[in-house]
Amino acid sequence: MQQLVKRTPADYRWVRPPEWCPGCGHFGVLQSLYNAFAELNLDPSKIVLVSGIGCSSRLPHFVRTTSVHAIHGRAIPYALGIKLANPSLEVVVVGGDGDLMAIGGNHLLHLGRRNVDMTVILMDNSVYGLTRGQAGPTLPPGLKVKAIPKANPQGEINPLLLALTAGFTFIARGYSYDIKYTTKLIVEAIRHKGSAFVQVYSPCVTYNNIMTREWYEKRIYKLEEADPSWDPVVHDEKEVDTKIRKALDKIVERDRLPLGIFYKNELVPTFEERYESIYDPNYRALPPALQPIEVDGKPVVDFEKLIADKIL
Amino acid sequence: MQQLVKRTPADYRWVRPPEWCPGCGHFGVLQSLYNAFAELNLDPSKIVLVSGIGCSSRLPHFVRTTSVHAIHGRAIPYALGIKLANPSLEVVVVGGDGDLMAIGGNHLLHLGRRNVDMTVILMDNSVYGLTRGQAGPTLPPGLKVKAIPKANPQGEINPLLLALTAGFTFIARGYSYDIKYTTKLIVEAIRHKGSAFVQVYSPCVTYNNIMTREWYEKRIYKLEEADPSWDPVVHDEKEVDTKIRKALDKIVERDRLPLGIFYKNELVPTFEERYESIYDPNYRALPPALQPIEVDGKPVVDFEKLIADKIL
Amino acid sequence: MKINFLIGGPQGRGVETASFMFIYGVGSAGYYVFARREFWSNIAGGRHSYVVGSISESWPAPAPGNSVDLALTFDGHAVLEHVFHLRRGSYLVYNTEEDSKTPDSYTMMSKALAERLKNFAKEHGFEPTVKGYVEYLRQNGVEIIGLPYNKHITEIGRKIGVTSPVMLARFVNTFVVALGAALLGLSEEHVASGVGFALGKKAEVIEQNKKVASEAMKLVEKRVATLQQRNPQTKRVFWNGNEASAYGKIVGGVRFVTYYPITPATDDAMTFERLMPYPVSKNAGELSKFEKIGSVAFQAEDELAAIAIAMGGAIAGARSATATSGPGFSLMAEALSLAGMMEVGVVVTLWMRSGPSTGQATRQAQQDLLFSLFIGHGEYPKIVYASGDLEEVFFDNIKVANWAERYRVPVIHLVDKNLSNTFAVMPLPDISKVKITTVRPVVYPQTQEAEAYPLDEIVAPKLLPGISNAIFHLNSLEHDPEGDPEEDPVVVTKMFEKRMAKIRLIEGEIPPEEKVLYFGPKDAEKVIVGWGSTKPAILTALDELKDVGFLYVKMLYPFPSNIVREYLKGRKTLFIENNYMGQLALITRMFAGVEPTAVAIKFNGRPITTDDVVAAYRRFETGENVIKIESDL
Amino acid sequence: MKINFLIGGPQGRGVETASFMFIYGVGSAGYYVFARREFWSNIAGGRHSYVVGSISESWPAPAPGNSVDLALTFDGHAVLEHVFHLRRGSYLVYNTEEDSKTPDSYTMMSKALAERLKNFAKEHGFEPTVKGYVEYLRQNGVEIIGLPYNKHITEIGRKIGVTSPVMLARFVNTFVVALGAALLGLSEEHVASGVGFALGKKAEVIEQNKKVASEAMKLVEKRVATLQQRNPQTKRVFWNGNEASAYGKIVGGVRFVTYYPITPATDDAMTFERLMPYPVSKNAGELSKFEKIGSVAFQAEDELAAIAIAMGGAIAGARSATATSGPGFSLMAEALSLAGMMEVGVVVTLWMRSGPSTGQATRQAQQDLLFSLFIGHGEYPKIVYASGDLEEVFFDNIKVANWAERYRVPVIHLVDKNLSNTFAVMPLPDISKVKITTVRPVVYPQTQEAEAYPLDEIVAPKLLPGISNAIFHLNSLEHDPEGDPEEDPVVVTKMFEKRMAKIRLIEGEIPPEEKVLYFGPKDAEKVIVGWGSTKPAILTALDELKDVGFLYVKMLYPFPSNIVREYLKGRKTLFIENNYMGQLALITRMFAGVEPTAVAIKFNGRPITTDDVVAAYRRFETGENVIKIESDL
Ligand SMILES: Cc1ncc(C[n+]2csc(CCOP(=O)(O)OP(=O)(O)O)c2C)c(N)n1
Ligand SMILES: Cc1ncc(C[n+]2csc(CCOP(=O)(O)OP(=O)(O)O)c2C)c(N)n1
Ligand code: SF4
Ligand code: SF4
Ligand SMILES: [Mg+2]
Ligand SMILES: [Mg+2]
Repeated sequence: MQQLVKRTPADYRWVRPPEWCPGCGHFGVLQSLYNAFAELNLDPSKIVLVSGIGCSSRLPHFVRTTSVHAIHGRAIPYALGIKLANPSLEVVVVGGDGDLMAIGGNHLLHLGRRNVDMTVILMDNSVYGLTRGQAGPTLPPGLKVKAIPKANPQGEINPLLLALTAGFTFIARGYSYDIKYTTKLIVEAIRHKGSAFVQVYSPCVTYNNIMTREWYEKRIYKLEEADPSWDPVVHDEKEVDTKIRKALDKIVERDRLPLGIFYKNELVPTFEERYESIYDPNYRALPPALQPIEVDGKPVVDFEKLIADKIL
Repeated sequence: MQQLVKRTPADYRWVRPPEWCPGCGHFGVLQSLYNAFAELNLDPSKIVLVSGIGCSSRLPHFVRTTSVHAIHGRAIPYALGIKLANPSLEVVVVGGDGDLMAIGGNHLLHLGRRNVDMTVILMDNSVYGLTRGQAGPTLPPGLKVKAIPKANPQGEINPLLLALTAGFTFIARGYSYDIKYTTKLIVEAIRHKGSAFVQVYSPCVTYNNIMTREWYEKRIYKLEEADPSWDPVVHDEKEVDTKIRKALDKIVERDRLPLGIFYKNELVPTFEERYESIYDPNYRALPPALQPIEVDGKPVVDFEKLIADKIL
Repeated sequence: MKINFLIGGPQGRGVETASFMFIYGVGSAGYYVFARREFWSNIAGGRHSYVVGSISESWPAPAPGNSVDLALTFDGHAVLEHVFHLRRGSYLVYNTEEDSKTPDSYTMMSKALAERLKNFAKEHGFEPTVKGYVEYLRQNGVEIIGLPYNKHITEIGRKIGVTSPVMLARFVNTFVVALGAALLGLSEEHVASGVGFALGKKAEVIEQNKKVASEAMKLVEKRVATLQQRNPQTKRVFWNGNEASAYGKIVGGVRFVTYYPITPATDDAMTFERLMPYPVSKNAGELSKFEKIGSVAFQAEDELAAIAIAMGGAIAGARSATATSGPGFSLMAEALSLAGMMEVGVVVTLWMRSGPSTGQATRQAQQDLLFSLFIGHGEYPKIVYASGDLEEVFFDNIKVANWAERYRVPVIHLVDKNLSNTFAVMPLPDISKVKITTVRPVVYPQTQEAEAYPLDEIVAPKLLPGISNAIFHLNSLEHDPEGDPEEDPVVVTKMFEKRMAKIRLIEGEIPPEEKVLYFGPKDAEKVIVGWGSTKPAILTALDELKDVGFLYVKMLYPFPSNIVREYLKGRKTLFIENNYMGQLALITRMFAGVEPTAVAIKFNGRPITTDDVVAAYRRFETGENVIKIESDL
Repeated sequence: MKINFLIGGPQGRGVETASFMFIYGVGSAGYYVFARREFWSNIAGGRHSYVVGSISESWPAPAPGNSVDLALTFDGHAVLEHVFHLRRGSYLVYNTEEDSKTPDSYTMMSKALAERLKNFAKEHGFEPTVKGYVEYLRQNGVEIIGLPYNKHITEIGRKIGVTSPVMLARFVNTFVVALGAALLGLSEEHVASGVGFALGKKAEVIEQNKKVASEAMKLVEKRVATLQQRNPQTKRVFWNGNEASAYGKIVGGVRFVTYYPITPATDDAMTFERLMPYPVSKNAGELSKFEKIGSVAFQAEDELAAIAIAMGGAIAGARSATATSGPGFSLMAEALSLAGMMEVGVVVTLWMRSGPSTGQATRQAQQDLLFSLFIGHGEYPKIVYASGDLEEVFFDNIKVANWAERYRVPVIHLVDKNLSNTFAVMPLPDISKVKITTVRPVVYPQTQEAEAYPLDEIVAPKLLPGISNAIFHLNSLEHDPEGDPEEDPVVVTKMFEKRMAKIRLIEGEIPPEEKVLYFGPKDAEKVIVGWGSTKPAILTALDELKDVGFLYVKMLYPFPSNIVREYLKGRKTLFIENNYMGQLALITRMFAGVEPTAVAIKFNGRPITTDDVVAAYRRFETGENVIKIESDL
C-alpha cells in the first residue's frame, strides 16, 4: 500500500542535474513536467517516461520516475507496448522533432488512430540538437540555421495537422518558456482519456539561431485569449465534424502561432475499451503484465480444452 | 533519337498477364495507367514505375516500362533517389494501403514536404491482399472483414488528409471501376509540377467483403458534379489558405466520399527548383546520373582547388 | 506401411481444402499424416500449388522423398508439373478432359518448365500434350486413373439435384479426394469426416459433398492400399507448424504477441489472436476464478514497431514475442541490439523463407542463420535456437519464453516455411513435460529508487513498472548501475562484461540435451550434421543409411562448441543444409574449430527430402565435398 | 623528435577551437601532427573532453601512447581526469585558481572516477584537492606549470582594453594554447597562424587573441622542446577522417550522397554537401566547359530512406553512397539484402562506434565486423572493406566506389569513430595514383526491351533508365532474366548461382595487395593481426617490438582466406581488436580455418594505443591468450 502523500515538483527531480546547454528550451518542458506530475500527484513508480534519442530524449534521466530511454524514433512503440501490457500505468512519451517526426513519424501517425490512453510531448526546436544542428522536419524551407551548409531545401510539416490526421483526440500546443501554461496543457493531456499530443516550442539556443525566443514571442498567442468563446471540446458526437473543422482552421495558421488546446474528444473509445469489448472482457482487470502464467511450473491455460477442435 | 510515335494503351502492356484474382480492383488502376501513359504518349523507357510489395505492388510487372519492384514500404525513397539522380525521368510510384501507409507511411509524409516532381498512386482496398486479408490502415474501426479473427480494433487514417499534411501539391481521389475518370486523374497528376498524390479506391474482391463495389458506389460522388464551381487550383499565392481550407472541408467528409481533384498548387517550388537555386545552378542540366566522372580514369574534379583551404 | 501422396492443382481453387479433407479423412481412420504445402507467392491467378505427404501407422511418419505413390491432380497443368515425381508403381489420378492440352496452353506455367517439358517430349519422341505425357508415364510403369472429371461431376450433380456450373465446379475438391480415398481403400465414413472438417458449417453443402464423395468413390476399383480403421491408442491432433507455435506460446505463458503480416509467419500470431480468450485450467490457483483469460495480440504498423511494442510488453512484465520472416527480421536489427543493451527478454519467432530480399516468399530456406547470430550493431548476448519438427516447435516455444525471461536477452527462435506449412496428424504433445519457470518481480513495500543494472548480479532482480514500487531507468546508452548514461571507462567495462557474462551463464545452465541430439550408432565413423527442419528427412534417411550418425544441433548461439567438438572428433562429417553457404558448417568451424568434411546444400526454395539426404550421402561417400541438391518436389 | 600532447577542458567551451589553434600553429611551423578527439555524447553541460596527439618531423607521425609529454588543461577537472596520463618528465599546465577544488565539486565528473580519485588520494595519504593531486604529480617527477589563469587573463585584458567578463572568458583558449606553444618553443608567428585559422573571420577578434597569445607566451620560460620552423618539402593538408572520406568520394566520382544525421558519420556527408559545387579540372573533357559541377547531397527522414534513396540514385546511374553509424546501419539491413538481390551497387560508409545500441555514441569500437559480413536476410554477395588511416580513408573511398559500380553489389566500407575524429596535418594524398573505373551504359538506338539479369553474364551490361532506351524490370522477388517474378526451381537455382558467382569474381579480380598488407620481418615467428584504425598504433609499436610481423587485413569479405592462411601458416598469432569478441579472429577461423593463438581486446570505448599494443604483445609472449586492455587515454 502506498501512503497518501502530496508530492511537490521537487519530488520528481532526479539526483543528477540536466546536461543541456544553458538557456535551452528543454529546461522549461522539464519543469512543466515536474509541475504537472505534482499537480496530478502521480506515484513516480507508476509513471513510465519513454523517449528516443536526442537532447530532448535525455529528459527522462532528469526525472525521478521509472523511464525507458530507448532508440531514435521508436519511443512511441516502446511506450505503446508498456501501456498495452499494463494499462494501469501512466505512460508519457517525450521527444524531439527529429525523433518523433522524422525517423519516428510513422509511429506518431499510427498511435493516433489507436487512441491508446497515453500522452506524447513533442519538444520542438526545428533542428537536430544532439547531432549538432541539422534541419528538423519542422524547419521551414529556405531557412539557413547556423550549422547547416546550405539553406533548408525541404518543406516543413505541421505537427498539429499530423496529430489530427493521425487521430489524436487531444491536441495542444505550448511554449517552453511559459512554464505555467505548458504545465496546464500537460496536466490536461495526461488527464485526457485517449491519445494526447502536446507540441511545445522549445528553442535550441545553440543551433537554431533563427527560431529563437524572440522569434516565437513575436508570433505566439493564446487561443482562449484571442477568442474567449474558444471551446475545443467535443461534447456530443454530432459536434465532431464542426470541432475538427474549427481546429483545422487554427492549426493551419502560419503567420501567427496559436497556443492552447485545439481539439479534445473523449467520446472516441480508447483502444483499451475497444480491445476489452472485442477481444477480452477482462482485459483491463487482468492485462498481460498482471497475469500469473503458471502454478508450480504448470500452465494456467487448459491446453486440451484450448485445442479441443483440433483433436481427432 | 527516338521516333515520334503516337502510342496506344496496348503499347504499355507487358507480355505476361496480370496475376490478380478475377474482378480485383487493381485491374482498373492498371488499365487507367495504360491509358494515361498513352494519352501523354510517354516513352516507356523514360518512365520508371516503382513499387513496394503487395498485390498492388505487382502492377509494374504487367506494364511495359522500366520498373523497380522494391521492398515493402520503401517504394517512395527508391523512386525519390531515381528522380533526384535523373530529374528528366517520369517517376511514378504505385502501391497498396499497407505498403504506402502502414509500413511506408513515413516516406509518404516526407515526400510531400519536398514536393519532388513525381506521382504516387495509392491502390486502396483497406486490407492486405497479398498476405491474405489483414486490416489495412484505411479500414474503419469495428469492421470485421473476412479473414481477420476479430473486428478491427484500430482506427483508420484518411489518405488525403495525410497527403495534405505532408505537403503534396496535387491531391486527388479516383475509383478503380471508373477507368475513364481514374485515367483523367492520373494524367493530371503526372502533368502536375510537384508531388502528386492519387488515392484510388480499388476493392479487394477476395478479402474485403465489406468495402465492395456496391459499398463504394453507394457513397462516392464527383466534386465537380456536386458543385460545378469547384476549383481546386491555387491560382495565386494569396489563395493558398482558402484553397487548403476548402480542400480540407471536402477531405474530412466521411459519410459520402468525394472523388476528383481536391487541391492543386503549382506555385510551390519543386525540390528540383529549390535544389538548383540553393545548391547547384546546373542541377537539372547536369544531374548526377548524367555527369561523366572521369577522363581516362582521372577525376573530373580539381582536387587541389577543392581542398585549397585545407592546405598548409 | 508407408504411402506418399500428392494433391495438386491451380492455386486458390480448392487444393488446400481438398488436402484438408483428405488428410483429415485419413487421420480419422486412425492414421498419422505428415504433409507439406507448396505454393506461389501470389494470391490467385492459377499458378500451380500442391500438398505432398506421407501416411503412416506410426509416428513420426516418414518424411516424403522425391516421388509419390499416389498423385491426385486437379488439371492437366498439375499432371505436367509432376511428371518427374512419379515412378514405376505410382498412381496418377487425372482429368482426361485435358488430354489435348500442351504446356504452352497453361499460361500460368513457368516458361522454363514448359520449355523443359517440350524438350523432354521431343527427346522421347512423343506429343507434348497431357495425353502424351500420361502415356509416357504409363509406359514407364505408372498406374493411370484417367477420368473425365466434369462429365462425371455433372452426372453426379444431376443425381443430387445440382446443376449450376458454379456449384458443380465447387465439387471438384471432393471429387478428387474421393477418388484418392477410394484408391486407398478408405471407407466412406472417413471421407465424410474429412468433408465435414474441411467444408465448415453449412449442413447442406456438407451433405451434398458427402454424396458427391460417395458417388465418386464408386468410379475407381483399383487399390493402392487398404487403409482400415485402426485405433492409434493415443490422442491425436491435426495442425500445422504455425498453429503448433501459437499453442506453444499460449501454454508457455506468452501473453503479448505483436506482428506485422508476413508470409509464412502471420498465422502464428493470428492463431494466437484467434484462440483468444483462452480457457483457464482447473489448477490455475488464483486464476481459477476466471473461466477465460486474454492476452494482447497486436498488429503493428511495421516490424520496427512490432519488435518495439513486444519489448515494451516485456518491460511491463508480460511474456512477449513477435513472429516474422526475413524482411521483417531485418527491420528488427536495431531493436535487438537494444534488447541486448537494455536487458529485455523478448522472443522473435523467425519463420525463415527463401531470400535474399523478397526472394521466393512462400518457399523454403535456412539462409538466416548467420544473420541471426550477428544481427544488430555492437556486441550483446542473445540466444538463437532452432526447431526441427512440429513437436519441437510446440515445446521450444515454451523453452524460449522461459529463457527470455530468465536471462533477459533477445531469443531468436528459428523455424521456417517448411515447418509453418507442415500439416500433420500426430500425437497430441504431452504437456505434463512442460515446465514454466517464471521469475517473480521485486516488490518494495514503498516507492523507492532501485538499480536496474546492479554490477554484482549477471541478471538483475526483476523490476516492473507499477508493480515493483520501484523508480528505475532503463537505457540504450551505456549506463551506470542506476541506468543513467555513463562513459567512465571503468564502469563501462564492467557493464559490458556483466552483459556478456550472460553467455557463459546460458552455456552453463541449459543442459546439453537441449542443445544437441545425436542419433544413430554411437561409434559411427561418419556423421551427418544438420539443424532445423531437415531433421525429419535426415532421420527418415537414417533408416536406409546404416552406420551413419546424425548430430542435430538445436542451440546455435551460444554455440555448444565443446559438445559439438566432442561428437565430431575424429569423424567424417557431412553437413546438410537448406542454404547456399553451408552456414552451420561455417559456424562450426568458427566456434568449435572443427573442419567439416563435406557440405550438401539446397537453395532452390524446396525443402530437403529423404531421397535428397540419401543421395547426398552416397555422393559424400564417393568423396564429393560440395554437394548441390537440385530436386524439386 | 616526437612529442605527445593533450589539451583538455569542459566540453563545448572551446577545447576544440584550442586544439585547432594548437595543431594548425604547430603545422604551420612545418611539422606533422596526428591527433584525436575524445568527447561525451552530449552537446554541452561541462563534461570533460580532450584532444590527444603527437607532433613529428616525419609522416606518419607516431601514434600516441597512454601518457603524454605535455598536458594543457583548462580547469581543475581536466587535471583530475588526466592524473594517470602523466609520467615522470611530463609537463602539466594548469590553473592554480582551482587548487582547492575536490573531485566532488566537479559535478560533471563521473561519480566512479571521483570515487577512484578520492580513494587514490587516501591510499597515498594526500588531500583530495586539485592541489593535492598536482603535488602528488610533482613528487612523481611531473613538471608543473601552475598559473592563475583568470588573474593573468584579466591583466592581459586590461592591457589590450578588454574588460567584459564574457569576452575575457573567451580568451582562455588562446591563453592555454599560447602557454603550450611557448613550452614547445614555437614562435609567436606560428601561434598567430593558429589563431587566425581557428577563430575564423572577425579581424578584431583575431587581433585581440594574437595579443593575448603574445602576452601569455611571456609567462613561461621552461621548454619541453624547441620546434623550429622547418620545411617539410611537401604539400600538407590539415583535415580529419570525415573530411578525408568526403574528399575521397568527390574525387572518386560519387555524386549522390544521402544521410540521416548520426555521430560520427554526419560530417562525412555534410562535408560532401558543404564543398558543393565542386571545381572542374582542366582535363575534364566535355565537362571542362563547366567551371563547377554539383551533386546530390540529401538528408533523408531516416536511414531506411537514406539507403533506399542512395540505391535509387545508383539505379538511375549515379555513383551513390550513404554514410552512417551502427544504429543507422541496423536500419539498412533489409535494403542491403535488396541491393544484393536486385544487383545495385551502392556504398555504405560505416563509421563504427561503441555499442551495442546507442552505447557510447562518441566513443571508439570495432564491433560491427561480423554484423557487416552477415547483415540482411538471405544470402547475397557483398564487399566489406576497412580503412586504417586517413590516407586509406581517402583512397579507399575511390576504390569502393569503383567496386560498387563494377560488381553491382553493396559495399560496406568500414571506418570508425577513431578515424572520424583523427585530426592530422599530413602530406596531401597524391592523386596521380587514382584510377576511376567507370562502366559505360548500354545505349540502344531505339526503345526496346532488355534483360536486366541475363544468365550468361555474372555482371549484366549496365542498363540505365532514360539513358539506355531500354525497358527493363528490376525486382526484389526471385526472377527470370527479364526481371519478372519466377519460382521455377531450375531458373531460381541459376539465378542464385549467378549472383553468388560475383564472390569468386571479386576474389579473382582484386589484387592481393589491396586485400592484406604485411609489415615487419618476413620470417617473423610471431605475427600481430589487425584491421582498421588500430593500424597506426600497431605500426608505431613495431618500432619497439623487434622480430614481430603485422598482418593487416583490409578486405574482410570476401575474406582472403588463402592469402591469410599463407601468411599465418606455422606462426603464432596475436589478434588485436577494439571489440570484445575478437571478431577478426573469429572470421579468420571461420573462413581460413586458422586457429588464432591469442586475442587482445579493448572494449571500453577508447582506441588501442601504441602502449596498449606493446603491453599486449608482452603479455602474449608470457602465454596469455585472452588479453584484456583497459587503458583509458
Ligand atoms: C537510428 C539512428 N539514427 C540517427 C541517430 C542520431 N541522432 C541522435 S539524436 C538525433 C536527432 C535529435 O533531434 P531531435 O529529436 O529533434 O532532438 P533535439 O536534440 O533537437 O532535442 C539523431 C539523428 C540515432 N541515434 N539513431
Ligand atoms: C518488411 C516486410 N514486411 C511484411 C511483408 C509482407 N507483406 C507483403 S505484401 C504486404 C501487404 C500488402 O498490402 P497492400 O500494400 O495494401 O497491398 P494489396 O495486396 O492490398 O494490394 C505485406 C505485409 C513484406 N514483404 N516485407
Ligand atoms: S544543443 Fe540545443 S537542444 Fe541540445 S541542449 Fe543545447 S540548446 Fe538544447
Ligand atoms: S487478394 Fe485482393 S488485392 Fe490481391 S489480387 Fe486478389 S482481389 Fe486483388
Ligand atoms: Mg529537435
Ligand atoms: Mg491493400
